[in-house]
Amino acid sequence: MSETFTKAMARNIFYGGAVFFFLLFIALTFDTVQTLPKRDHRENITDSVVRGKHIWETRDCVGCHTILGEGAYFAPELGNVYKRRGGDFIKAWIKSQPTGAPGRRQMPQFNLTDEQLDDLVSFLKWTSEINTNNWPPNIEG
Amino acid sequence: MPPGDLAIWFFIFAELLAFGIFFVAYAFARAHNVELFNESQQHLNIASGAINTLVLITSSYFVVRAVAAIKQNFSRECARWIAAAIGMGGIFLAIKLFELYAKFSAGISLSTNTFYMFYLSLTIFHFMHVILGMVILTAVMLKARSGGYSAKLHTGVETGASYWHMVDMLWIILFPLVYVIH
Amino acid sequence: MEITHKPHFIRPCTLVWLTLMSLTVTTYAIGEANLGGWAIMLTVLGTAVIKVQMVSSYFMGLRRTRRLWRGIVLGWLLLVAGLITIAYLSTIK
Amino acid sequence: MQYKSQAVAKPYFIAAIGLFVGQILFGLIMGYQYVVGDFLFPAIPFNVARMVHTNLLIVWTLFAFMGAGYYLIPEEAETELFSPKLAIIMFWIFLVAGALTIVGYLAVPYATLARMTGNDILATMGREFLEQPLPTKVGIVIVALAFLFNISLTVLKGRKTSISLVLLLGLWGLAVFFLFSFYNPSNLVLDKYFWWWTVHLWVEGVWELILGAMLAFVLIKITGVDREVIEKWLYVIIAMTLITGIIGTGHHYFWIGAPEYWQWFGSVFSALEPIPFFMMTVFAFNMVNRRRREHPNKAATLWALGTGVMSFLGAGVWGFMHTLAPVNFYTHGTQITAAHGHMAFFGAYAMVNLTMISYAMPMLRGRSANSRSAQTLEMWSFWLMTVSMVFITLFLTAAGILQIWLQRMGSNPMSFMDTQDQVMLFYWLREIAGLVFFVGLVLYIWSFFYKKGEAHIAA
Repeated sequence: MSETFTKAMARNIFYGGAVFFFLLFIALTFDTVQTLPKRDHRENITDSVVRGKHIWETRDCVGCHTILGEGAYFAPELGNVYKRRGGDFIKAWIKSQPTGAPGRRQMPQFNLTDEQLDDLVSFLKWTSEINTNNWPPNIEG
Repeated sequence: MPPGDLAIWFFIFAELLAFGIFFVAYAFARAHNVELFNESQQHLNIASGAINTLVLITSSYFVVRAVAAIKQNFSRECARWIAAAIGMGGIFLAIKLFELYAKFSAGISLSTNTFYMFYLSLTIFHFMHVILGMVILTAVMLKARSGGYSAKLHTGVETGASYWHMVDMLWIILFPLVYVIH
Repeated sequence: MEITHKPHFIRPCTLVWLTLMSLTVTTYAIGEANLGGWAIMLTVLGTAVIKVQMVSSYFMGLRRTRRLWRGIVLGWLLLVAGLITIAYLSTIK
Repeated sequence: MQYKSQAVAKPYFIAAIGLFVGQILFGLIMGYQYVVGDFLFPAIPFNVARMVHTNLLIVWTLFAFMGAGYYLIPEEAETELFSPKLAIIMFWIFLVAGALTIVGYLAVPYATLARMTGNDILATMGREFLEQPLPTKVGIVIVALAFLFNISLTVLKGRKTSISLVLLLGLWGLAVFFLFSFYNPSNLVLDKYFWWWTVHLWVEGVWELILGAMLAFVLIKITGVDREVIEKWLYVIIAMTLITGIIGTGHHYFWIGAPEYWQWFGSVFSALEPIPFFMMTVFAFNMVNRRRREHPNKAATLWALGTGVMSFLGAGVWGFMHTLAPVNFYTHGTQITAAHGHMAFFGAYAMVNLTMISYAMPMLRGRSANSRSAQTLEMWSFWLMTVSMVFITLFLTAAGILQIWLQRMGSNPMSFMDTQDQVMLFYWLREIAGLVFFVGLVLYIWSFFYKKGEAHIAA
């Protein structure tokens, strides 16, 4: 590199560039937060959905499953599971775990009450209605 | 060596690359949605885009005169030319703000459609570069005014000038691409 | 004593400035007339390419430097303009 | 070692390596659960093993970062550490808190742990990588602040070099962006949007400043190249990192409910993210080629060069592969992501930590380098770990491509579990590569205790 390219110049580019792009990021975030209500249908977030998310978190579901593609890749995507399987199947499935089939992946038994199961289903139903730009590519997730 | 500090050229090339990708992305996004782009383009204010082009080209010319002045060791004259260029930058920003204000009050946002996403992203991204360019020019002007440059030592002036010309160059492509060609 | 006569690049730059201004007016006229089609598209894009090349050669002063630097800017310009052209022409049946 | 107080780095490095072993052991458990699903069930379900695997990774990286800070800051600032005692106290607090957290994960069901630790007061748990109970999260903040306080004051009273400034900036950023882990809105979209402010702005933002500073420090020491040159490169690299990486966050916003324009911003800027990693590789090789001294620690040099290459491959190439929105539409949430995650994290962060430890540990033990035979052993461990990580990545990539093909393409897609059965072969191969990796890690540790052969190289 040339001698005219000084450390001070490189430092200025670093500070200038970081501030510039962070401001741009904040501006885009501001726009996103303004736009989100049209995409996430937050008017449908009932108390049941809120409780359902809490159950989702406290059972560490994301440690095996993905939701909207984020999480572990050990078990199926659940962002669209409501559309794939429907609420009754989901509840019956959770209640019947673990399958105990030898050598197969096992899901723990979480001993959820009927009310908790309903909450979890309403959370998954609300999640399946988020506008995700048509992801996943098909119903299998 | 190109005029100015080599570091600014790394920066300039990075900027050209980023804008270049955005321009090409615009063109291919349009190819997928020609009707929408052509229809939305009708609502842009071509006059304000054109005036802004004239403004930026003129300010670039002023910067050229500033470089010429410092090469003759005329610090004050150099500072005055840069001040004029910054003034033109201010006019650009004002016109752009009017244009953007009109769009925002019409309820247009990044999510209106793909065309407006590109229109707003490209013009605002460029707008921020104009501001950054003005900041750099202001620093150069202040130093020139206090006699910090001379005919022998004027890399700083050329550095600021190169960045400003790049901002101009990008607008020269942006204007026809987004406002005119359909 | 410093040499204080005017640098030789001012006159060509003034001419370039005037040329750029008139080319911009041309582009504006085409836009206001709402003209379209591939010939117009190529004309307007070609005008932009020439303008950018003028700014980089004369205003930035790259024509007085090594070929490498001019080459990078020109290469970028032709690549971007070329891809834009391909994208536009691909929509014309 | 030029300053007495640098010695506090030693327990940090030892703890880091210890936790690294734990991470790999749990990785092997998970890898085996991928092929024999009911392995260790219900004692250690997969989600618990994964939590331990990823959290140990974060914690050992933090230990190594702090150790690096305590080691290099006094040397850069040319003064003793502000408070070595505080550093030792914080070490024990962090170690105990970390160990208790892991025990908590393993001993009680996660829901019980959540109830016991006040998750009902402020719910922050159960989100990927941020599974830690509230007290642990608060503990991380306290330890991080005490650490920052300690090294910031050290820098303030001593020489202020660019390396220490960049390191401080990175570490302060680490602490600041961690605060977003306390924000957990009930709206999943907002939750995910700001969750990335911790996760992405860490690993593709401020952590890269730490990485750059650590690498620059080691390169100055082992090559003897002029500080001005190295620090200039450092600034250029981290400038490109933030210029591309901040807006590059957008590549996580394609499919989580955020507006469509993120597909454009995210694709364009993250497509440029490999540039700083490429520059880092060029930088490392360039500096080693221009070296002005022959440092006896050849192993540390190898690790430094390896960091450049592997971070470019893992973060740069494997990241670019699936970062464009039209490609990511199919690869999002598949084994492709896992492949990228493994090689990027190992190549960038695990390796820079090992570089630092490899350089600093002999110094901390009163010699400038280990004996030649010990170094040969260490270089074997380098190649075993690096090559097996390449294979892990390749097998996961193959599994990912097949998974996408069967599950997401075509008119008659397979279900998730049926697809998993089809890619089983690659999971077996990955587990074997993982075992080789573990052998490499054991050799690495052994190289510290290896006594046979000629004497260690004096300081």
